[in-house]
Amino acid sequence: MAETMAETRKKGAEGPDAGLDGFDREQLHRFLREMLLYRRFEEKAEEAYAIGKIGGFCHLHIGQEAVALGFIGPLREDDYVITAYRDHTQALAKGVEPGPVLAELYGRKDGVSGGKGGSMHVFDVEKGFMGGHGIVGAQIPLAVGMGWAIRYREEDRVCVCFLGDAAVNQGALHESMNMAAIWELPVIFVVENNEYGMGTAFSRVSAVPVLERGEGYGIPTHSVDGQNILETWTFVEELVQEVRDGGGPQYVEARTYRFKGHSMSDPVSGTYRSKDEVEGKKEEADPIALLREKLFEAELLTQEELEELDEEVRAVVDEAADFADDSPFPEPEELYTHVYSEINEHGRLFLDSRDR
Amino acid sequence: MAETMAETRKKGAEGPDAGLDGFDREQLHRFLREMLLYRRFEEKAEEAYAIGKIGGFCHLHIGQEAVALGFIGPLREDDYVITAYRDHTQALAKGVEPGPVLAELYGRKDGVSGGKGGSMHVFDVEKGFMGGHGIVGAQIPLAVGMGWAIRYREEDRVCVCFLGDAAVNQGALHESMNMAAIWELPVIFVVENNEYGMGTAFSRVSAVPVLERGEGYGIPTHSVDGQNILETWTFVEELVQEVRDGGGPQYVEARTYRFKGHSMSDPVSGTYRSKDEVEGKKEEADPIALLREKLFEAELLTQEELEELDEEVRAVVDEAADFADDSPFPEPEELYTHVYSEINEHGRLFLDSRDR
Amino acid sequence: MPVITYREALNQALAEEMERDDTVFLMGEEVAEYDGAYKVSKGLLERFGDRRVVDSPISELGFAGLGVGAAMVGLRPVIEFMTFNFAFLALDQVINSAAKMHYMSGGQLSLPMVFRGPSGAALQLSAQHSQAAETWYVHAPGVKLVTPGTPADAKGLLKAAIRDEDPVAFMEGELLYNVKGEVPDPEEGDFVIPLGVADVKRKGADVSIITHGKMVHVALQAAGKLEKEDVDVEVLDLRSLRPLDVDAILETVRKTNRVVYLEEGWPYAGIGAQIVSLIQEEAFDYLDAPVIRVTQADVPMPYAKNLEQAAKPDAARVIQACNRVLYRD
Amino acid sequence: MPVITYREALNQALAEEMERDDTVFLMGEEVAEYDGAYKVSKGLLERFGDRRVVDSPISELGFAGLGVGAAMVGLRPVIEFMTFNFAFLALDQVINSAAKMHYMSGGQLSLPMVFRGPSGAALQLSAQHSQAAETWYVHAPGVKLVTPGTPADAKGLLKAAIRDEDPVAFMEGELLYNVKGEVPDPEEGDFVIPLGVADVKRKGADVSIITHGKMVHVALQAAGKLEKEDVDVEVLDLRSLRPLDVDAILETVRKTNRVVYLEEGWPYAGIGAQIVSLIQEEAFDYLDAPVIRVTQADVPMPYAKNLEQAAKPDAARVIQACNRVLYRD
Ligand SMILES: Cc1ncc(C[n+]2csc(CCOP(=O)(O)OP(=O)(O)O)c2C)c(N)n1
Ligand SMILES: Cc1ncc(C[n+]2csc(CCOP(=O)(O)OP(=O)(O)O)c2C)c(N)n1
Ligand SMILES: [Mg+2]
Ligand SMILES: [Mg+2]
Repeated sequence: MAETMAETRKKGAEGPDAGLDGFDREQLHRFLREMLLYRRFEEKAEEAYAIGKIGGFCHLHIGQEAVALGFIGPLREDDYVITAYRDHTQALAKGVEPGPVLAELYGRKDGVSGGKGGSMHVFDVEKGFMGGHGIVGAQIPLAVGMGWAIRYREEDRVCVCFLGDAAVNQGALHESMNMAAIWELPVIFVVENNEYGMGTAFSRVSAVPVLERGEGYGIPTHSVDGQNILETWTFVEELVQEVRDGGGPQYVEARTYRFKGHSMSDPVSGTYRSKDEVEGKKEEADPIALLREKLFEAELLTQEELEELDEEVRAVVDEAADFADDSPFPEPEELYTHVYSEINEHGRLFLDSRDR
Repeated sequence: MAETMAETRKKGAEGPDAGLDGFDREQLHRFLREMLLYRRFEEKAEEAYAIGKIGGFCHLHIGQEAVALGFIGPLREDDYVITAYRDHTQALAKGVEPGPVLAELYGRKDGVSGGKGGSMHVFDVEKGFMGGHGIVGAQIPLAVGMGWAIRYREEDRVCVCFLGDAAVNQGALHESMNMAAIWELPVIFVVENNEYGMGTAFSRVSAVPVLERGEGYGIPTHSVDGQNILETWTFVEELVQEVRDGGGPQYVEARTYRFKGHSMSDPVSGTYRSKDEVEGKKEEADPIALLREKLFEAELLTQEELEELDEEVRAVVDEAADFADDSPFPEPEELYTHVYSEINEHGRLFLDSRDR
Repeated sequence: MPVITYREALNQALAEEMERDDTVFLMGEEVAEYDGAYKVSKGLLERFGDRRVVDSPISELGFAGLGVGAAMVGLRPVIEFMTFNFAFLALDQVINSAAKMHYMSGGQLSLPMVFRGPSGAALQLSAQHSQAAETWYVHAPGVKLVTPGTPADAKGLLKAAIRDEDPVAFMEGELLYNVKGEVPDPEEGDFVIPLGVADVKRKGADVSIITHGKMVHVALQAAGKLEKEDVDVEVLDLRSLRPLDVDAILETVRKTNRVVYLEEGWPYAGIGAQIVSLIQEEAFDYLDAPVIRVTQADVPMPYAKNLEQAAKPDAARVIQACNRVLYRD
Repeated sequence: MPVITYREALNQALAEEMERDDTVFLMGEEVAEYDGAYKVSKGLLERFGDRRVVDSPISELGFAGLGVGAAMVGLRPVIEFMTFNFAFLALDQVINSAAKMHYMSGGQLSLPMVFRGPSGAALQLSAQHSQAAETWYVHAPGVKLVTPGTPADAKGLLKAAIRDEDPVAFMEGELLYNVKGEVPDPEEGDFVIPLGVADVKRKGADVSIITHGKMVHVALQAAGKLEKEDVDVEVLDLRSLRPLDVDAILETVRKTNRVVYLEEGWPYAGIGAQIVSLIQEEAFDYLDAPVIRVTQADVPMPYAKNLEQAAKPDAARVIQACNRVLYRD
């Protein structure tokens, strides 16, 4: 999915029929459809969580869909994406099938990670989606390692590493930016600045804005409106090409906003941000609504088409839900599989003296 | 020692009799004497190490004396200084007695740390010398903690935190700079840039110079010639006052050079830096020689006076050596003291089932 | 006695100690404006202000080190880790700074501070968020380790930990915060439980289950079921792992001669390994059967509900173990 | 057989594996231009170039994580920690990333990599530089742990560790690098020692000293002295702690019925605790005496020469322990 999107853009198209900002009608509809899919998927997850089909922590990406689509859509399938625990829609954007992602959230056998990872640990190595990491900032050195491997093998892939605004305060970013800079690795550090880390406004834990925090490493820094898919996509498309061509590491702030609570167990608003603030953002900065209105205005979308698209993605999500529901729980034996890739011929690896 | 130096500067003095750069003769002689003391002390340590009186790692500060004097001399006794393992001369600069410092290097009972810390862990809390830390970068968050305590108690102390150029690449600096910035703590981060971390040139492990690495936190950055004691002292004197008055954290690069090997077990030069480079630096950038020549030129020092000063400090060092030699090894019981400050009334704290 | 939750007990302990001593402050992620990720610090910001209840950036290594530095100059920091799973990032400051500075400085510096937060598994939090951290904090000397399993113990021990002159790792549990229990009324005076005193949570004669932390409840559950089979189980809660109440351990061994060690964490070099090793060193002749350990399966914690249940130690496994040491199987 | 040093043996192993497999690279502080802080990588930069022998910044968390990331996409990193004392800073990437990703990804990702460097004490390096790190790496499942004590074991096991599909922590020792021993000539073919196989370093009938790493030499020293007193000591070197050669352990226990566990590190939740606990669980009836552990004193390592000597386990203490399990005292 992702890579076709990356390819089909008709650069040539111009004039009134060209569409918008150099994107043709088909592409624009695909953008809308993708973001609607992410939105409906997360709503389904929310629903499933409420009735206990999903357990543990579950972090929704609602409100940040354009960041997932804009930074991942332009990539090739063989490019790498790595992120934190807020990983569902980014997985979808990288082309991971909705069914296996939802099945993972349900902790089922057919989940992408066999039900062992759960919501925070979605992995699909085939698709270049390298997870799903739960320790804030821990994915950053991993991304540098993938960038290192790309350079080591002289490939032209890129690695996109997502991190939250609060993760900027982890030493891991500092060490990673420096290593990426000295070895000129093809890594794009994307700070998804949704203004809060859980319940803490970034402005309370940093003396300077996110963008400025990227200075001091010799890495170019950029900031983009992460709620505007067209701006984001265009920017990323060019940036990725630059990195592919040996441009070295990049640091990008994607300005966005989280419409839901930090995780399913957290309130949408509270002491740390007002209901009005959230409602206001939903009003003015919903990436889907923004694109929709643009398309209406430019008469590139009709109400019927919109409803059709929505029907389509709802069908996809319902199918995914059925897939997840139909998938059994992992076999009990799975408890001891995948702890090690190699069970050595000699000696004992498991010391719990349980029978298995 | 340190604090008197900080106090006695005669700001008033002007004109030809005033001395140099606003320092009077007495003060200039004291500077020379101090740095000579550091030099002779380290030479004694080198000598003692060669004959096995000092064991383990021993990192000499020879060549960097002006940084110790320039950044610590202007402090008050109740200000805090914390540093890494290259800590002997900085301890002396903070007013720690040479005898107990050398006794610590010898691992004797009368060492400042009771012989338990050794060369890398010189502590003298009375004098505000907070150690001597062996994990590269680990002293940085500790300095921020002291800065936090100063603010917490609304005191007007400052905390000077030394780190090496290579320590700049530790995540601890990143997290510490950010915390110091958001809470406006009275901490001065001093990067002693001697150009190498062990055998690695800074330029090989950072894409940008030391000074630039301080950017991105909202903390003022400065660079000073750490081989020029007069420039350094003047700069620090003003900076400390500024911080005392609520100026918040500062990041300072002190440009310097290490004349000896990284530690006693490392070569002075080798694959990582040429003999010529080292010899050249000794020629042109010896902080003691630089001051000496200035004073000769300005006729503020005679050969006799110089020899007198040197005699004086050699005597001090010999005395220190006698003190260390005369000090016994710690009592065997000391093995189990100071593991805990509080031996709880109940339960076992030591699980080695040895008799003690 | 008033019945309150483990969470409220911790909150009381923090409030009382902060009230008593101005050098005590609380720092951690979300502890102030958010009242704590698990609401342990509810209301403390309002009561003590942002000088003493402080939201930190997500910089575990940094703010743990900040706490150590503040303790070096006489403050009494309480550093909250949102969970100990995240504290691997801070371990260097715990092991290399906090645990060693008193010794390295020849006793010049004391570090009266507490590192606290939940440890171990909750429900379906998966591999990175479900680790019992005891071993990493107890192996190196210099730090003390406390693991309360009940509201009363949580309050009494946290107050003792805050007053202790040494760094104390204080491990709680997400699944414990809502547990209710009797805790002496603050009006009746200062309630402090000294470190190093184990507690017999249930008297018994046939077999001893020795445990700590949240597993106390699993042990009592198992004991209850075994009682129906006329097996009289003693449950010894160590409460504090360093200092360790060796006398209480030996006493219950001498009494029942049969022991099961129950812990939430992994077996290899776990707390149980230490206790078993200690028992056989010091009470070898009193053992009528080898001590059996019940632990988490020796695998990372899986997310899937059924696998997670299978991975965790439970009453059934404890009962099985008791039967084995009683040769009832 | 040629006699070479432990250092040369490691160097051979690295060179041979890098020669054999282009995906193997070495990264760490000072490993390239400086030939390694302890010269283990001498000549490798010259031979393999700076693509495969890489000086890292002092960023333990960062370059350990870089190694994990590179392994995620198929390279076989050998990450050198100048010493494991500095790796507390990197432990999060070892425990939360390396040890868990194969599991969390449902087996999609393998992490064939090695974390290596010296562990434990050398001479007068003081508290922060003298820690045996085994427990911190073996407690959580997902990582394997190897601790060679001789040149041959160092070479054969490092080659096996590099070829293993899982993350392996490989612990050496400053005091071992100059130790000499016979190592098969490279010309005679590939010398690999599989993980999980313990080695009887000395056959004996009266008492077993089980140990690992550099303590092997202390054990042999003690055995030599005891021989003069007609005590026939068996020395079992575990060599690899995970996988653990339980059969070999039980065999020596059944043979001598008396065991001393000797380790360099601390006692609380140490390797010895695990082994003792395992022995009594699986060979209880074969023990004629409780197993005694000889460890470092339960204190941070002091700098002073006399105190350091007293803190370390030595032949005298081992002999004393052997006498005790033999009831000879
Ligand atoms: C090292 C670590 N510390 C704390 C946590 C708990 N935690 C999970 S998410 C989070 C906030 C992160 O915020 P941000 O980086 O801005 O990402 P966002 O949730 O906004 O997407 C915290 C504190 C963690 N998982 N890891
Ligand atoms: C965390 C950590 N990593 C590695 C080491 C080993 N080591 C000790 S000093 C040093 C070089 C530090 O260089 P720099 O920070 O520039 O200080 P300098 O020695 O030049 O004063 C290294 C790598 C250590 N002590 N701690
Ligand atoms: Mg955020
Ligand atoms: Mg340097």
